[in-house]
Order: sequence, then C-alpha cells, then structure tokens
Amino acid sequence: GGGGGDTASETSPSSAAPAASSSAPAATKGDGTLTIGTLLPQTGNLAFLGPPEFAGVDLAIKEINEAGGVLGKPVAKIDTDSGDTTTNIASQSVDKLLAQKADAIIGAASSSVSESVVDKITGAGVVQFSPANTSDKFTTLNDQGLYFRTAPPDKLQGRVLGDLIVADGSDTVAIFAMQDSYGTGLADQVQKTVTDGGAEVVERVDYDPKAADFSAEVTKIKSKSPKAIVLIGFEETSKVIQELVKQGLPASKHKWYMVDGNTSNTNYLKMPKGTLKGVKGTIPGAAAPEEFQKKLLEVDKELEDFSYAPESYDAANLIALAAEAAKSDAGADIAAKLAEVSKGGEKCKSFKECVDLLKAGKDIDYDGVSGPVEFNDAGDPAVATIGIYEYGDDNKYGSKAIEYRTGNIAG
Amino acid sequence: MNAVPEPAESKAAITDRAAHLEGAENALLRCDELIAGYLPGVNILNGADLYVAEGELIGIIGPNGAGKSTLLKAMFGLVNIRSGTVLLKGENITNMKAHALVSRGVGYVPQTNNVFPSLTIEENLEMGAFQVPGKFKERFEFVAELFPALKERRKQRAGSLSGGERQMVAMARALMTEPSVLLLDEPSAGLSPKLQDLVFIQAQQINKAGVTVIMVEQNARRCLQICHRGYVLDQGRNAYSGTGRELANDPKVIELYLGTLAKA
Amino acid sequence: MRRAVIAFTAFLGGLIFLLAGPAHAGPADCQGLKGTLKLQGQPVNGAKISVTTEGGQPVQEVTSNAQGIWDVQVDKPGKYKVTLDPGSLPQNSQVRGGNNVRTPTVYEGNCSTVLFALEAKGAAAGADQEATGESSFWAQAAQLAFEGLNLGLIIALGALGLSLIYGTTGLTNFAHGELVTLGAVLAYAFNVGFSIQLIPAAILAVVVAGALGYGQDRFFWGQLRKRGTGTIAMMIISIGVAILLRNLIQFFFGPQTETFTDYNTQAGLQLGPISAAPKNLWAMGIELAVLVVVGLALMKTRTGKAARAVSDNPALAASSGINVDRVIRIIWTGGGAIAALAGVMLGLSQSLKFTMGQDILLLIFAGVTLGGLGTAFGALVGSIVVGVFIQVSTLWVPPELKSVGALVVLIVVLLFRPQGILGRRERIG
Amino acid sequence: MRDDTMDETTGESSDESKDAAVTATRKAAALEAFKDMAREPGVAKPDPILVVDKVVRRFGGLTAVDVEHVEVQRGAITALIGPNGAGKTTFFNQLTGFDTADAGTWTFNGRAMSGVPAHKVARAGMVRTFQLTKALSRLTVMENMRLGAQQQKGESFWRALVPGFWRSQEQEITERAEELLVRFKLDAKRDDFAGSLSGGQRKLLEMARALMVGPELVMLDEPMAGVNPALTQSLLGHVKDLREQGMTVLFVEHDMDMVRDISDWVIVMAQGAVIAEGPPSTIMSDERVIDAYLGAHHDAPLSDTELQAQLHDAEAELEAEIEEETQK
Amino acid sequence: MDWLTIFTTTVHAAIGWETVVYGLAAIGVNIHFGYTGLLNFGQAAFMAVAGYGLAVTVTVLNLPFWVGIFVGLGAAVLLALLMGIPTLQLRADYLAIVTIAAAEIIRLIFRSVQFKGVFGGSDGRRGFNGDFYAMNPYPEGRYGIGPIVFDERTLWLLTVGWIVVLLACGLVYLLMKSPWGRVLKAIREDEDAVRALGKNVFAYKMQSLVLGGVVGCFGGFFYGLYNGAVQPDVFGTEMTFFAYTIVILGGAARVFGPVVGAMIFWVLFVFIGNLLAELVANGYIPFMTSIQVGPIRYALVGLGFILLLIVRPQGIFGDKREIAIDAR
Ligand SMILES: Nc1ncnc2c1ncn2[C@@H]1O[C@H](COP(=O)(O)OP(=O)(O)OP(=O)(O)O)[C@@H](O)[C@H]1O
Ligand SMILES: Nc1ncnc2c1ncn2[C@@H]1O[C@H](COP(=O)(O)OP(=O)(O)OP(=O)(O)O)[C@@H](O)[C@H]1O
Ligand SMILES: CC(C)C[C@H](N)C(=O)O
Ligand SMILES: [Mg+2]
Ligand SMILES: [Mg+2]
Repeated sequence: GGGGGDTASETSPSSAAPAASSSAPAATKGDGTLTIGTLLPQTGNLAFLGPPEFAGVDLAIKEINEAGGVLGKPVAKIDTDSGDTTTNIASQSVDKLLAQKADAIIGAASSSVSESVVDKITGAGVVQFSPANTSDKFTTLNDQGLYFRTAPPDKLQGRVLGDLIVADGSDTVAIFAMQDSYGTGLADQVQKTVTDGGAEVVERVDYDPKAADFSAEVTKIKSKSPKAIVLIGFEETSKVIQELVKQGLPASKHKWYMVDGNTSNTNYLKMPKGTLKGVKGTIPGAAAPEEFQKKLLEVDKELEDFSYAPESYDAANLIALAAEAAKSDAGADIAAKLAEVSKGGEKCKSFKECVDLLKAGKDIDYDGVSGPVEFNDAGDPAVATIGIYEYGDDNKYGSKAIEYRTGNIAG
Repeated sequence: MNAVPEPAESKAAITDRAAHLEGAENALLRCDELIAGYLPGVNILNGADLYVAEGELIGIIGPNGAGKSTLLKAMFGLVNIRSGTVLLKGENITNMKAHALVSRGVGYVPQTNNVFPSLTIEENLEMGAFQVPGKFKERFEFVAELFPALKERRKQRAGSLSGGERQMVAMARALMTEPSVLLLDEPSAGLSPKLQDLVFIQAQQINKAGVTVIMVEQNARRCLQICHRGYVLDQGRNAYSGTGRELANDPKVIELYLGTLAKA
Repeated sequence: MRRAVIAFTAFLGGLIFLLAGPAHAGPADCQGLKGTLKLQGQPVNGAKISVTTEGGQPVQEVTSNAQGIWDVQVDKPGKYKVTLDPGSLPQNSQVRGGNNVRTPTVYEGNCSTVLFALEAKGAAAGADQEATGESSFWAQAAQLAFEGLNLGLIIALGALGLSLIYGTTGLTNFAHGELVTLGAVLAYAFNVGFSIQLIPAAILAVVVAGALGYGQDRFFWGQLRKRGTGTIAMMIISIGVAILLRNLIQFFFGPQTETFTDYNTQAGLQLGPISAAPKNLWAMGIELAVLVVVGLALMKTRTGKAARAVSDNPALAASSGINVDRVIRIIWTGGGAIAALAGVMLGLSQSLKFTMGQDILLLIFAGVTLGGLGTAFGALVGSIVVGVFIQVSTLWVPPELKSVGALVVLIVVLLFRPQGILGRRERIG
Repeated sequence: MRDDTMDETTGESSDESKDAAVTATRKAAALEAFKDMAREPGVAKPDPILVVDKVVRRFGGLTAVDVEHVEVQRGAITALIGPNGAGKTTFFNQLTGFDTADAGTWTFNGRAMSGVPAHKVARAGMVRTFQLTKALSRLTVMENMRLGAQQQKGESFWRALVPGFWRSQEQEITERAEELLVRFKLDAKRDDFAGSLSGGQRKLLEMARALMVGPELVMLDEPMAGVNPALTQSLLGHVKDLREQGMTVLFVEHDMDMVRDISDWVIVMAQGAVIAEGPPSTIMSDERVIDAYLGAHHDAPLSDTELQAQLHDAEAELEAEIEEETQK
Repeated sequence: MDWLTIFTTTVHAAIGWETVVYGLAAIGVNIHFGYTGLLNFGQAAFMAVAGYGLAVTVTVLNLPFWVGIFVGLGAAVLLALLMGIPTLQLRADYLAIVTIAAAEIIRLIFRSVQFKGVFGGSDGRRGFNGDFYAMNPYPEGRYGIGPIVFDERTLWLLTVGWIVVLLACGLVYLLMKSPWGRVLKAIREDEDAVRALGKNVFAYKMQSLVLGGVVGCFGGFFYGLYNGAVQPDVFGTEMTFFAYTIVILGGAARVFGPVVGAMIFWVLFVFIGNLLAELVANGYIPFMTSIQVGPIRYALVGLGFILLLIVRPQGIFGDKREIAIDAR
C-alpha cells in the first residue's frame, strides 16, 4: 500500500509476508509450468486498445513455445478481461487468475484498473506486469517489488507533449483530461512543461469519462479560445471531438493534441474527411520493425491500432526469460530476475536468441521491440521513446511517427 | 370451515339442487357449480349456482366474506373460475374477459376500487361509455339528472371525491352503456338515505325497462323488498333461495343474516 | 477573426518548422534550450536572449536569427532561467502577459523549447479581454441553456416512454435505458450495416423497435402479468432484462463508441451567442413535435384516456369494456418506438455506445419524477428542467459534478412538492 | 371483554346483572345530560371531551369544511350525519391530524390539538377509522389487531431485542385481540392475511383494530357500511358496551336504523357546516335534515304498500317517458 | 475443460467475500425494502461512506483501524439521518429516485477532482487494511478441504465476515419477530393506518433506515478490506440493483433470504462466466471469441435471474400467498 507514513510501514510486514514466503509454501512455489494470465481490456472504454495488447502477448507466447517453452514446458496462458474502472470485472478476473495459479499477470492497460488490483495481485505473491500503465503513481507504489511495466511513466510523455505544444508556438493552451490517475497525472505533466516553456494553460477541464455528453465542458473551453487543445482520454474522446467541432473549435483553427489513450486509427474514421487533419498524438514506444507488425497481423488480422503491442510482447518475453533465468516459475523468483535480464549483459533481441544465451550461462540484456527496456529500481523502464504521430486527411495517423523522442524517465 | 347452517325449519333452504334449478333452462344468465378463488389451493366459491331469467331482478345477500363479491367477479371474468360454467344466453362465457362481456351487454359496479382516481368525473363516465362513444352525450345527461352532484363537479378528479360521491360515480359509470344485464355490488353502501332510495328505485326502474339486474346488498331488507328472487350465500355456496318476500320473512334467514334492527 | 488568422499562420509556421525539424532533431544532437520568436506570424530577428542557471550563473547570451530562431546548448541537464530583453524587440511589440522570464528544465539528451509569445503594443489586451469575459458569461449561459434544452428534450422522449409504461402497467422499467440504446443501435445497423441513409434508417429503427416493444409485451411482460407477477418482482425482473439486453447489444455491437455515418461531426452554425449543428435543430424540432403530439393524444384521444384508466385500475377498466391487454400493448409499442427515437436522437447528438441508455436512465428517472409520476407533460417539463439544470449549473460547478446540481434540484423540488411539479396530491381517508 | 378502560369502570364483567345495571346508569347519565339541551348547532355540552372552533378546510374553490363550533359530550355516543360530500370525512381528517386545516382550533380533553401530528393525536386517546379501509394487507388479521395496542414495550428498538421484556405483554394483547375478533366474527380469519378479507370484513377489522388502542374517544367513519345486518346488530351491542366502559364514540353513518338505535345525540353536517344538532328522534323529523339528507322515508323503512306505490309512480313515469320517446 | 477450476471458483463464490459483501448489503436492503417497504435505492451510498470512512481515516488522517471503523459507522448513521429527514416523508416511488440521486451525488463527490486530496478522485483510496490483517490469528498457509482452499488472509476475512453476517441475521430475526418489527411491516402496508394507531411512523422509518444502512455499511467495510481499495465507481447504482436482485431472489422479508440470494447470485455469476470462458477457450463455441465472453456472461446471468424469478417470483424462501395479495 502506498498511503501515508506509518500506516504504510505497518502494512508492509503483514502484506509482504505472502510475497516473502512465496518460495516456501507449496502453491506459490511454482508448479513447473509458467502460467501467464492476461488482464487486458476486452470491454470498457479502453477496449479498442485490447486487440493489439492481446496480439502482442499471443505472438510472444507463440514464439516462446515454438522455441521450446520455459523450463522445458510450454507456457500456459489465461486471458481475462480487465473491463474499466466503472466495473469491477478486473477484481473478479484477478480472483480467477489467482485461483488458476497464474505466476504472472500481464495487465492491466488502464492505470486506474491496475491500481485497483495491484494490492491483491502482489499480495498473493504474483508478478503484475503492465504493458501500458503510464501513470506516475506506480513509480512510488509499494508493490513488494512485484510490479513492473514496459510502458514509460507519463513524466516522459507529458514532457514530450508539452514541449511539442510550446514548439508549435501556442501560447494559450486548454487541457481536457479524463479524470483518473492516468488522465490527471498526464495532464499535470503537460501543464507543468507547457507553463515552464512559456505558454499559459488557460483552461483545464478534468472530465468524467462516463459523462453523457461534453457540451458544458467544451463551452468552458470555448470561452477561452485557446490556441491549442490537449485531449487526454480514452475512447470517449470522439464524443469530445464532435462537440468541439459543433461548438466551432475545429482542429483547423485550434491545434489539437492527443495522447496514447486516444490516438487511434479506428475511432475517428466516420468523421468527415479532414476533421483530424494535422492533429498530433503521442504514443510511447520506439518505431517497431515492419516485420513485427506483419507478425502481429498474422496473429490477429483485424488489427488497426498497434499501440502497446510491442510493450505487451516484450512483457511476455521478459517474464519468460526471467523465469528461465530463475529456473523457477514462482512469482517472487521471476520478479527477482526481471531487472537482471533487462539490462547489463549480452544484448539479444528475441526470446529464442536470449534463452539460448541464458542456457549457455550468459548474462543477458533483452532489448525489446518497444525499446531497450532497462528496469530501474521501481520496476519502470529507465529510458524510453515517445513517438509523435500526425493525423492525415483520412483521420488516420501513419504507422510511422513524424518524430521519435527518446529520453531518460528520471530526467 | 364451519358447516353451512342447518337448514332445519326454513323452507327457503336449498335441499335439492335440482329443485332450485327448476325454471333455469331458459335463464338469461346461469352459473353452475362454480368453484373459484384467489389464492392457490383456497376455494372461495364452493359450487355456487345461480340463474336469472330475462328481466328479473335478483338479490344476493349473505354474511361478510360469504363470497358474494367473488361470485359477481367470477361471472364477470375478474376471478379465475376453477370449475363450473357460466352461460349467457346459452353462450358459454366461463372465464371470458371482462371487456368481451361488456360488449355482450353486461355491466358491473364493483364494491371497492370502483372509480378511476386520476381521471375526472367526466372522464370516468367517458370510460363507462368506452365501447359506445357516440352515446356519451346522451347518457351523460341521463346520469347527470340522477346525480346532479356529478354534473357540478364534472372536472373534479374522482380520487378526491368523498366516499358517497365515488359510489355515485361508480353507479353512473355502469349506467353509461345501457347494459342488458347489470351486476351491482353493494351499490347503496356509503350513500345517504336519500340517495339509497334513489339507487333502489333506479334499480327497479332500470329493471322495469327490461334490464336484468343482479344485486348484492347488505342493505338486505331493502334489497329483498324490491327483488323478484333472492339468494342467500354462505361460505361460497347458496344456503337459501326464494322470492324476496319469502326470504325476508324466513325466521332462519332473519336470525342468521338480516337481524331485527330494521323491522319491516 | 484576426486572432484566428494569427493562430493559423503561427500554426503553418510551426508546421514548416516541424517538417524541417525531424531530419536533424535526433535526440543525441541536442541538449539545451531553443525557441522561435514571431510577431504576427513574422519572425523576429535580433532579439536578445540570455540564459543563466537556476542560481543565476550566466550560461550564454544569444540573439535570434532571421528565422526568429535561437538555440542554446548546455552541458548539464537541470533548471535554467531564460530572459528575453524587451528592449531588443522591434518597436511597438511586447511579450504577451508582460513576463519576459522563463524557467524551463533541460533533460538529458533533449532540447526544451521556450516560448515568448509576442504581440503588438497597445493592443489594449487587458480591457479587451475583460469585455469579452463579461459577454462570454452570457454567451456561455446561452450556449449551455441551449445544450440543456437539447439534452432535456432527449431525456423527455425517454421519460415519456418510461412514464407511459409505468403509467399503464405500474412497471418501473429499469430496462428502459436499453430500449433507448436498442433504438440507436438498430438505426446504426441499418445506417452502417445496410448503408441506408440515416433518416430512413431511423424510421426503420423506430418501427422495428415499436414492433419489438409489442413483442416484449406480447411474449414476456404480458405473460408475467397474466401469471399475477407483482410489480416489485417485475421491477427486479426488469433489472435482469436490462443486464441481458445491454450485454446482448454489446455482444453484437461491440464495446466501442460509434457514430452514424451521416451528419457526423457536423460543424456548428453560429446563431447569436449559440453555436448549434443543424442536426441539433432538426432533432429538437422533431422531439418537441413528438412530445406534444403524444401528450395531446394521451389527453384527448379515447385510447389515451383508456391508457390512463388502465393505469388507475386495470380491473375496472376491463369492467368498463376496455380491452386492457390491447391498450397495454399499444402503449408498449408506442413506448418502445419513442424510446428508440430517443436513442436515435441521442446517438445523433452525441454518439452510440452500448451503455448510452443506461447512462441517461437516471436522468430519465429524475425527469419523470420531477414532473410528477405518470403524467406525460410532467415528464416533458421535468426532463427539460433536469437537462437545463445539468448544463447551466456548470457555470458554477465543475462540469464533472454537473449531474450533482440537477440531482440536488430534484431533491429540493420534491421536498417542497412531494408529488412532483405537475403531479397531484392524493386524498387520505 | 377486557379493555384498557375497563379496569376503571367495572373490573370483572362476568357478572351480568351488575353489567345490566351499569348499562342502565351510563345510558341514563348520557340521556340525562342531553335532556334539556338546546337543539341548535354548536350548543355547549356539560362535559365535552372534544371542542371544535372555526375549523375551515378548502380545496381550491370548494369549502369542504367550515365548522363554527361544535362539542362532543364525554361518555356518550354521538352520530355525525350528513349528505354525501358534506365534509364529514374531511372533518375527521382535520381533527385527527391527517390533513392540515386552513384555520381553526380544537381541544381534546382540554388539550389543544391543532397542528398535532396524527400519531400523537391517537396517543392522546383520539382514534379514528377510515371510510375507505386501510387493512395492512400482508400482515395477518391477528397482527393487525396486536398492532393497535398501545404502550407496547417491544415496540422500542432495544427492548425488542430481548423477548423477555415483551413476551408477557404480548400474551395479554393477544388475549384481548382474540376476544375482540370473536365479537367481530373474524376469529376464523385470525391467521389469514388481512389483504384477503372481503370488503365487509375489512370494515370490521378496521373497527376492531381501532378498539385495540383502547381510546377515550373513538371516531368511526361509516363503520357498518357493507357489514351484514345481523352482525351489525350484534356489534351495536358492543358499541354500547364501550360507552358503558366510559368510552366516547363519535361515528359517521348513513344507516338511520343504526343511528336511531344507538346514538344519544346527532350532529348534522351539510356543505361543510353543522346545520343541526339534537337527539335522534327530534333530528329525524327536522325539516332541513329531511330535505338535505333523509329524503322521503325518514322515519321507518318503506312498508310494502308504500313500496308498491313508489314502484307504481316509477312505472308511470317510465311509461310516460317511453311514450314521449315513441311520439318523437 | 478445467472442470476443477470451474467447480472450485464456484464454491469459492458461494462462501466467498462477494457473498459476504453483497449478503450484508442485501440484509440491509431487506430491512429497508422487505420489511419496511422503503424503496431505498441508495444502499451503495451506505457502503461507500463506510468504506471511505475507514479508508480516509486510516490513510489520510493516519488514525488507527478501529477509529476508521467507527468513523465509517458514524458516516453511515449520519448519511441515514441526512437522507432520511427529507425523504422519508415522500411516497415510495419518489423515495426511490431521491435515494438513487443521493447515492449518485455521494459517488460523484467521492470521485471529483475537487476533493481528490481527501477521497482520491476516481482512483479512490488504497492501503488501509494492514491493521485488519495484522489481527489475523491464522498462521500463514493454506486452509481448506481438497481443492477448496483459502490463504490465511482470505480465511480471516471470511471468518469475520460470516460472523458479522450471522450476527446480522440473528438481529433481524429477533427484531422482526418482535412488536418493533411488526410496526415496520405495518408501515410497509399502509403508513396512514399505522399513524392512526398512534405509532410515530417517521421515527420507525428512520430507525429502519439507520439499521439497514449500518448493516449494509459492513458490506462496504469488507469490500474495502478484501480488495484493499475503495473506488467510487464500484459503489454505483448497479451495486444497489444487485442487492435488490439478491433480496428478491432469496425472498423479501425473510431472514435468510438475502444470504441465500447472495450465494445463488454469485454462484450463477461465477459459474456461468467460468464455464463460458472454458468452453470458448477450448473451442467448443467456435463463433465466439474470448473477448465476447464478458458480455455473454452478463447476458446469461441476466437471463438466469429472469428465469429464476419467473419460476419462483416469491424467491427461494418467499411465501407465494404473500405475493398473490395485491399490495397496490
Ligand atoms: N383532496 C381533495 N381535493 C378536492 N376536493 C376534496 C378533497 N377531499 C375532499 N374533497 C371534497 O370535499 C367534500 C367533502 O368530502 P368528504 O369526504 O369530507 O365528504 P363526506 O361528508 O365524508 O361524504 P361521504 O358521506 O360521501 O363520505 C367533497 O365534495 C369532496 O369532493
Ligand atoms: N383479493 C383476495 N385475495 C384473497 N382472498 C380474498 C380476496 N378477496 C376476497 N377474498 C376472500 O374471499 C372470501 C369472500 O370474499 P368476498 O369479497 O366475495 O365476500 P363478500 O361476500 O362479498 O363479503 P362482503 O359482504 O364483506 O363484501 C373472503 O373470505 C376473503 O377472505
Ligand atoms: C492503454 C493506455 C492508453 C493506458 C494508459 N496509458 C494508462 O495508463 O491508463
Ligand atoms: Mg363483497
Ligand atoms: Mg366520508
């Protein structure tokens, strides 16, 4: 538990117990089969980003098993739905995964959802590995060393986005942020960078993603007539856009910026041509090799968005490698090795390549599709890349970013 | 359940079902051995018989809870009949829906909940004439004459009326259609003596005009005075039947049902 | 207008800069601060900029080049202080907002951009802004009132259907929200799946939804009524129906947000202080027409009165010769159709999602209750009050709490008029 | 019969002769009190339990109640009669706190009662029944009855938790209720839900339940409408018993036989106002009362001959009508 | 097909924390709605204020666990008073909408940015259950029979949870058998009649609201303790709806109705979900993807409830006769 001073310290001994003891009792010891559970959005307002994430994990596991599995056995996978914050599907899914003795859980995508289950998962001595959580909160979270992520904290994305806005010359900015730990956290970062850079945030609206409509929110922004409008949210952004256009704040007159949660190739297709023309969006992740996207399409041929597919793929690979390195499929053992396999050693780029090195007794440094993935002490990537994408006339962004910015999370 | 009171010296007592049904062949409306009830497994009517010839005025009396209202409701399709038959002009109308009976010329005034509270008096009466909207104006004038209070208050919602005023509305509503058979469940209850008179006279008048009337009353003596024949219902079956006068003077009936308070 | 032009040129400028940028903007070759100075779209040459560390130690002084660009490389990441010398600016120009000092942070291997927005002196920005601020309050209020009306009318359609069904059958139908969704999704299916233009698609959807409403009563609710299921049990069953329908819709429609292909993201017209998309105006017209027509039909027509009679006392209605089942079926058909229309309108003015009906159900209930249970015009009035309140209250409360305002009003109104705005008191005794 | 009020009066009521004697005294006392009283609306009573002043209740344009002054004598049976819509029920509603009067004051036992909430009115000893009955449908008849009893220990939250506190009292209450149920011919329905009673049975339950309260003044709104005559008769005996036990009864009724039989005093209302007062015999021959309320047969039910005559008239009328129609 | 998992998760659900949480919520609803007839659709709010009361006290104010419990209880009582004073005068259907509205207001305030510092916005609060598990007497390990095992934490929560559930049932049993409970049931049927019998209806309704709220608030505690977190959106109207469904499933106004209802509810829920997931995962339902399992599961659960209620409209323990009586 994060929380305040002394309670947190009182919490840790008791709740840390299962984690610490996980190498002792039978159940958490590991049963020889690495079981990976996924807790990713099949429903809810992030569901449109579920497919690439599932595809990433599926592809990785397919490759791992083709390469002979982990500890000599094929990796087992259990898919569950994370829903969104408005349901407690995630909690039930976790119960189910724990009951089925998952050793590591990949997910959730939404930071808020992850936050709601992290105590439960880590309390049970299981690794939680999110491919998409970008909220800064997880950096400081008390997770007994069991929480990891391949997605970079929003410190970086916020910095890049803020700088982009300032560089584009907008001195008045409105921020429209979904009200949850991701949305408000990212908005805070953007606001800070933008203000430091010399522009003014003239209006900031933290909205309820479940709101029936956003006319009042947009009216608020309209009265300030900002040069740039930052849209931070998930799927509901398309509703916001409609309202912006309706109330006379189109992208052609005000610069719109989007983020990883709503930069999508599927959500805005029906809008009139050119509605999103010139809109820029940021998505964490380095340029993925084209061949990787091809492989993903083999797994799921309907993929349109690829956000967080590389991160998911890397997450599964890293877990498998850590299990190999630890020679155990128990959660705590995997967690103990994760940082090690991510950095400092012989570089390798795929599970097969890495596992061969491991088997040869070498220390490895897995460099993933999403970037170099080097875990710091908090289980966050230390360095990461943010891609800046731009929408074209067809309301889609190209698969290539117009720019990638790499930076240290710590600054 | 207690047994039906011993029919001993009463000559009105029904000892022989066949005898009672004498003359029932040409009845306009006829119920045979009705068994009906509300709750599963509990029968309220236990084989009630009744017949009415065309143009007759029939009175039904009996203690509280005897099943009088249930009998009317069963005939009118508002309570499920579990066995037995109801015939109207030879047609089997057992368990037929109420609205279908209305179109066959049957009218009914319930004992309780007999107005539409959120409708105005006028609308209540309009509902009474639902199947014959063309006649509304004419019939409205007619009932307005009977109960002048209603015309004054035509725009008042029935839900805010006094008990007696409701009763008037209920009665008037049933008179909107000019039915050929009229079932009245305690039409005089709650009315002032003056209006009670009116109700009884009206029942007779309507009957004289050719309408067959079946009337349940606790104002039993008055009822027996005007009716051609009467039934005494007890515990869901007919205990006595006979002409109004016979019943009114039958010592057993007096003792058990009529009492001596209102001396004839 | 001028502002917009400026913004636009700035935007173009930015674009050129960016397009030129990427080729060399590799992360490694930049660690420092940079910026571009522009006045009304024109680059400002020769402006002096000095960079110091946070502690005040001078790092470098530069002047902007012909493109207005300046650039300072630093050795160490960290916070810096950037000062623009106002004296070096072209005459008659100044830094907007007056502050000519910035304190950006430089991160390892990255360049941070610093912005000094310039404006012509004597633009009398202050006074100007205040004036617009004032008028913008009323402009905002007007816009919000319009939005409120727009929302309120949709709620009213939903409320009308709900209140009709509640009125005649006593059923508090928690699945009504799903009937709304269903209408929208059906129209979507016709519109997108069969590529039918939205207007005929909507008409088809309303007709189909009406038929489904009929079927629902015929094969489901009617049967339950026949078996004597109590109203409370039916209410709970309706919760089950809501869950069933909602998830079936999700199964077929998917969990995402969608929009119709026609009239999508329509640009607004400026009507005085209000900007409204033409589709909103049409929708509101249709909604109002339907509401008034149905309301009058209930008051004036025989079937309408029969519906009220059935709601009061079904047994007595039957005794009066009303075919109760038929009336209820008509109401279900109409209620389903009206709910579907509400869904189409909601989808048109916002967007479609499988939870869209569920999300406004509470508002629908609030509208019905506020107006007075079971009265058609009450539903209309109540819903509009709810809609307008939700939107207009955002002038004072944060938009995320906008429903709170409306719900508080609901509670307060019911405290003083426990029977709702148009409802009537019951008689005791 | 064991009632709260009983202990004060007769103690054991098994002694019949004593009972009869007491009956005589009470009735005589009541009659004595009324003997020389003026027959005018609002007349002062020697020992009023209820005194009402200037009570007005309007519904929109309609003045439903406008009572200048009225008093109800303690220990007597007073009937309140009047045409339908005269305002009798509305008047009851005002007095018992179920509706708020637009104006007026009234005292019960000398205690001001205007504005007092309904339950406090009942606790003060003034209990009413409803014309349109209010059976507690999904409670059994017995539970309905038990609910009427006052000062139940087990009705407070904390004591309810310990059955020991209220067991014995419950026992007593049940006994009392059983006796009343026998009287009201509802004993066979003891364990049935009140919602399954017939119209008349509900009336009976309504009254019996009110008596469980053991009130000082019981206000019955048409208690016998819909109750079968034989039972009515036996219940009248019971009501008279109540008077003997010191209870005051105020009742609304349209059944003149009953009014004549049991009431000591009659108050007549019309169009919201009290228009006449007096003993039953005088009242029933009062012109105004006959006009407004009783109609043709005020004294006795129609005899057969009268009936025939009436019928004849009606027939003639009808024939004339038919003729008229055919002529048209 | 992993039948074992399906079986064990289902059994877990039957006695698991969800059953405890929803069972308690439903016992509260049963007191409100089943016994008193109060259509309180804001039960989730009671759970929310309790959960947040505990969470905020512990995490924000840094006070001990027990203080948190008392703050939570106090908050529930306070909420009942606040919600009750204006709403208990309203007719049942109006009460329903007002309580839904009140619950939504509370949820929206909990999730608002304005009060993020206190309530944590839409992410809620975490990390307050340490003291609870510190009291755990069970040594570390796994407990259970065969495949049905719990770790010591869950076992501890369930032990306390079920004790509270049983205590609540005992309380309800004692109260509803007593005259106090009789008054509640009478209020459910007709308030005016109860008022006429001298009971302070408002006071009883308030007691019922407080009691049901307090029982329900324990559901909020256990939710927070098990999940280690409280979030505003969990306490939405859906939670209240589920509680009502549970009450009806088990049989309204029955002591064990809510508990058995909760078991059925969760068994159905978990069983359908897991069975379906397994079927899809093993390719038995080729036209469905695992992504579609979620909605179909809910749809089937909805269907299950509908069927159960059609087959047994009175619920498991309900009395068919009671249902047949038209309460309208
Ligand atoms: N809530 C109300 N709104 C409007 N009018 C009302 C209301 N309550 C009563 N009235 C009117 O006030 C008058 C008096 O009604 P009240 O019920 O007191 O009559 P009553 O003397 O009891 O008649 P009855 O003998 O028929 O029961 C009636 O005309 C009635 O229509
Ligand atoms: N809705 C109902 N549900 C269950 N039982 C009922 C219902 N209505 C009446 N009963 C039962 O049926 C029996 C007969 O009732 P009914 O109303 O027919 O009596 P009644 O002869 O009309 O009496 P009354 O003169 O009092 O009106 C009663 O004992 C009553 O308990
Ligand atoms: C999938 C992502 C859009 C999730 C988001 N970055 C979050 O942390 O909530
Ligand atoms: Mg009857
Ligand atoms: Mg009256």
